[in-house]
Amino acid sequence: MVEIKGLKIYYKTLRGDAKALDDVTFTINDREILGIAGESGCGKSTLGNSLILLKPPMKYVSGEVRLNGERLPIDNTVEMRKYRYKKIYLIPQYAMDALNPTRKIGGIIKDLVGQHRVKYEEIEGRLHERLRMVKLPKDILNMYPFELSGGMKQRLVLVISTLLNPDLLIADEVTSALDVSSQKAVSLMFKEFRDREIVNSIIFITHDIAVLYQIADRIVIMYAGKVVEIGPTEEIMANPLHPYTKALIKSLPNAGIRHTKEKLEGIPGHPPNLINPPAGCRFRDRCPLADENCLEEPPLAEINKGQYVACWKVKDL
Amino acid sequence: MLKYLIKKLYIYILTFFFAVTIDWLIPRFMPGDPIGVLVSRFTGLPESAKVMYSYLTKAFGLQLPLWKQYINFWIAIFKGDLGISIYLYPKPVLSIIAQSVPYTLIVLLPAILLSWTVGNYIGAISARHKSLDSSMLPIFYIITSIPYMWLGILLAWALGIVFGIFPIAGAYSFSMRPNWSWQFVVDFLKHWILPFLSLFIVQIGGWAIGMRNLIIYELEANYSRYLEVLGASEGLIRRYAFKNAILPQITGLALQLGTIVAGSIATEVVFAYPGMGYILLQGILNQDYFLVQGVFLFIIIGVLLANFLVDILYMIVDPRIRLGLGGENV
Amino acid sequence: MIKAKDLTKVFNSGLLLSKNIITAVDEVNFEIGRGEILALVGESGSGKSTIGKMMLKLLKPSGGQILLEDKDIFSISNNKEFYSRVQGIFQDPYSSFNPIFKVNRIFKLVRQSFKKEISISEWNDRVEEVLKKVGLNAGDVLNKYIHQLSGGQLQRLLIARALLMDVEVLVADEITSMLDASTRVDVLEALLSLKEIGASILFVTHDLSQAYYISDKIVVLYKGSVVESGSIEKVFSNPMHPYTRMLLDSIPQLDRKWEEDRISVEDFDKSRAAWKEGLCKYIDRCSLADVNCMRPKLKLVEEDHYVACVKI
Amino acid sequence: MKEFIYFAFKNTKFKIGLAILLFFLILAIIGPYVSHYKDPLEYVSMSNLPPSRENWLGTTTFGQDVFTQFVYGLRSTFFIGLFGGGLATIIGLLIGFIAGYKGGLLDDLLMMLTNILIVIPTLALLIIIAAYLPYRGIGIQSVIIGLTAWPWTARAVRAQTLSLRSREFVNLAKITALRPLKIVLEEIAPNMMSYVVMVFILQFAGAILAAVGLDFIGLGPTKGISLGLMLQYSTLWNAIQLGIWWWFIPPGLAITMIVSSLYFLNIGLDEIFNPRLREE
Repeated sequence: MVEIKGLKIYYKTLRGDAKALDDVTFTINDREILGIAGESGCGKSTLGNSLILLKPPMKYVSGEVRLNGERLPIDNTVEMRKYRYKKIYLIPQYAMDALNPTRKIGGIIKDLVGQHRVKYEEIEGRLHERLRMVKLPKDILNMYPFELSGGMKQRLVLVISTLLNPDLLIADEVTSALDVSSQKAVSLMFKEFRDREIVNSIIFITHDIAVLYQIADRIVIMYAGKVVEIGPTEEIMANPLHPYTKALIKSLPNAGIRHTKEKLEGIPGHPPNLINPPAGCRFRDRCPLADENCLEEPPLAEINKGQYVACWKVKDL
Repeated sequence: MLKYLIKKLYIYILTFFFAVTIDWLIPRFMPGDPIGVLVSRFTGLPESAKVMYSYLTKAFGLQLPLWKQYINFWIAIFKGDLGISIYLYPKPVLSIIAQSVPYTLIVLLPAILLSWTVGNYIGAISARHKSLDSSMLPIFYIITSIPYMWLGILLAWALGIVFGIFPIAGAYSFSMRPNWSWQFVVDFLKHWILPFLSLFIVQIGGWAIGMRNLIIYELEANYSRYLEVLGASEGLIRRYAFKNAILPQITGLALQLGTIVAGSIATEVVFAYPGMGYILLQGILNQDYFLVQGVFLFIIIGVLLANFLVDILYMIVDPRIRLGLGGENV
Repeated sequence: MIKAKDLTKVFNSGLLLSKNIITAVDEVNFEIGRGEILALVGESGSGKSTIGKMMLKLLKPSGGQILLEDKDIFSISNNKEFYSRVQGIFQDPYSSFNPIFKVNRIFKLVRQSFKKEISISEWNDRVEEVLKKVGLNAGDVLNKYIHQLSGGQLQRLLIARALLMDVEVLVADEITSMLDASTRVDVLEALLSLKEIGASILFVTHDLSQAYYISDKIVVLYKGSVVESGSIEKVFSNPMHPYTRMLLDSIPQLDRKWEEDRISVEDFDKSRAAWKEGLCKYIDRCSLADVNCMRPKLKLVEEDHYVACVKI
Repeated sequence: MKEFIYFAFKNTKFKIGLAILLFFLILAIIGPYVSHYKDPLEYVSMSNLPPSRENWLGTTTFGQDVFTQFVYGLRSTFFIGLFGGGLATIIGLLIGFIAGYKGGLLDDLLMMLTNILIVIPTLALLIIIAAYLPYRGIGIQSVIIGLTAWPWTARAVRAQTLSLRSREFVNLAKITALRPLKIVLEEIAPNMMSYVVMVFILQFAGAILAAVGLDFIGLGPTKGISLGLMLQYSTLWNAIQLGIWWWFIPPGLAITMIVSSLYFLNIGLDEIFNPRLREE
């Protein structure tokens, strides 16, 4: 169970601080896959990375993160080391070259595990079993990373990252660089790892809502550093509440639409500059329903059971 | 893997061929009559100049057609007959050079290997944190900008003359005859220390800068960040980065050999150390063309051999090459 | 109207001494009529971008031909004439503009190369008009540097450029893969406006949903060869080739969930062993495959629908 | 350009480098007018005099004024750096551009030539060429240095051109039917301007060091004076043993300061042009 309260992380840039993550609050329950979706620049990757490795140019401002009730010292990188790879894991976007090219895969795993005073023999059995699960041959251990294809590396990183059965696994844009077939294979493997209780809860970050529809239990929609809507996957897809979520879903051709039959609509304009974001609701100047009371920041209110939305207009619908 | 070796060998043979051709070409196509220029500088009597003139034309075989000369030239090289030295008449050039090569190697090899290891180590340390880096980097840059011979002069003057600790000329004091007695060895080392020191210090800067930049590049690579995210210690990450950063430094060693050898020539001249450089200086000062030509060939062969050895070492160390998959980035 | 006839491209990655040949494109045939969009679909390494580059004469084919109105494009020596009729848009918008100039330089260059006869003022009006067509207004786009604009705006500028030249053929090489979902739609709409003026468009993509949304015909590529092609309605409604079927299954739909059993992942061992001459390239991942799956030829299975598989 | 100036004067390494370089440049220009004597080789007073009001840097064993030799030597050093370095940069640029842009067999051949010239120690090559030139002035010395120092530039420029050539805007230029020469000059070259300047600075420093190397082993200019020649004469005539430090310290120090100022300029420029580094 992970609680995030009022988390604020800014990016130091030459022209001032970009408010990448501005007062984000939500919880991740046990044995749950929470999807985080949003366009580029909405702060989802900042959220993912800050929970595990908060390094410059990221700057911790405020907020609290609790893992099973225990406060995580995310602002103190040294302190956090105790939690990394034991409690919290990250599967990075750059999984393709996440492994040291000049060292055998078995050697890398031995070093990594050794860092946490776990002897290789102890987890060897589990390692072989996990490799079989992701359809990777055992003799991959004495091969070098550069000999593997993209899809295989992705699955290998999944195995390595989850070797010590983490509490919270953060997957940051894991599928975006993959081909369609391996995208499906890898996404379903995440689900299998959660079902087999190898991993407790997963934060799955991606810009592709369709993938979240397939594997996530609940979805958090983010826009310009703020959470605009949270809800169970079925609910969000069936009747999205926030205008941004509606527009986002309407712009996806994934439900087999032809331009002859039904026109897709994009969202005019582009996300605001996060160095000095507009006051009130940040979707204001792109939102069809915006009016003057949108100048005031809408709180994230719970409309019906488990569904939160940050928009004044939703109550009237 | 074999493909990599063949390709390398292919280039070295071509380079050797190219170098020897230049060596043959220059005297024959330079403006003016090479023999005339040589003889005119020879301060002997007029008749001896004529004798020299006929001897040299025969030695050069200038009367033969060009391509014949070219082939003779190659045959001579393989037979090891590099002609007779004018400066140390009638000693053959080959024996003079053979005598001087050990002296050069005694100074050059330890200087290169030690400065390479120490330079890389210091470079790795200086990349550790910002404060150390910003203070040590300017020093490295100043060291690399010092011309090879000037550092030798400074050391000779400071340690040799002002403090008088070390002798500054020759390989051993004149009163000694080379033998394995303890006394001779100590004397030899005292003469050896200054040329070695100057060559050693002047190269450290280059390696340190190279390693510092490479380590910072590796530390920013994705695999380092991934290790950090998996809670690996600072030590492990830096060990991986160092192992990957050292590889290009090996190829760097091969590429830098040419400049280092050139530097050692100047250093030997400062300390009158009887290596190839000193011989070369005498050859130039006395217009002893055959000697200069011979030293040039030896330097080329030495550098090519060293390059090839370094390439083999690189192939063994870098798995990407050994398994023939990665493109070599030399 | 543009046609590819037994188009082949072979890359030699070995150096002077050793030769190892990679067949990136292997005897591909397709045809795009006027005002028609053909989707060239395949995973990375299927050769779809190579075909795109060959159509723009940026790469010379090793075999076969590309015919523009039945004339081999490599026989048209005058570049100005060829490029006034055939144009292209590339994947990375930020890399398609020279960073040190303002974005409207691309329009100036087009006028200098192709439409010298039009006066500057008239040309600016035309620029303004096409920008409106692609949903951009000149005010906030012209006289800007590329880092001041979004990926979607940059791609639409390039489409406007093609509209300005009223091209006959446009190669759109993965133009939406770097864009967010919302701006992607505007780019697809802008592409449709090009279709209305009668251009033949080759839409190269790995995203089948986008292909289904805007194209009329589809060609599915696997390791350089065509496995299935034909009208998009027919291929999507009743896919025959196992690879196409697997691709369609993998699309994360918004209305139905993935079937969990049919995870077809490149089987590590077989792929290395099976790579022998003459066998079907899809043998290492194909569920129907057996030893004598010889190299298939495209054959008509129904009107306007071809499949290359021995089993069907 | 305005932004460049702003960042340039915030970068300490750039400022230090520029200051040292300008100091020696001004010294080289006004030196000969300020010094009491006009001809650096002329006998002026007693030999081996230490620095005094009369001879600011003392005199040599031949009674020549060291300060006059020093400033004339500075001039020839800058001359060689400029022309030798310049020539090497130009040749390197040409070969790098052609190899990088054209690719294919031409690229392989040019790279073969470059690899050969990199392996051969340039000084050995210079020795052979210089040893056989009857008359050696600074001009000829710059030419032979320029002709042998270009391989490093060629490799660097080729890598840069290759990376730029693969950028889509070059393809866009090609399909706008621009002629190859126009593409190289208008699309690729401007993007490399900052890179070319940095490469020239390194060649400038390399040429100075090569010239000093040549002068020191007796292959320097047969007429006139250079800092390398000063070092050679001082060593040849046992200035070290006699402790005449004012004869060999200033030339060596000047070369070291000039070359390190060039290196500082180079790192400074690299930080200015490379936005990522600017962030710190």
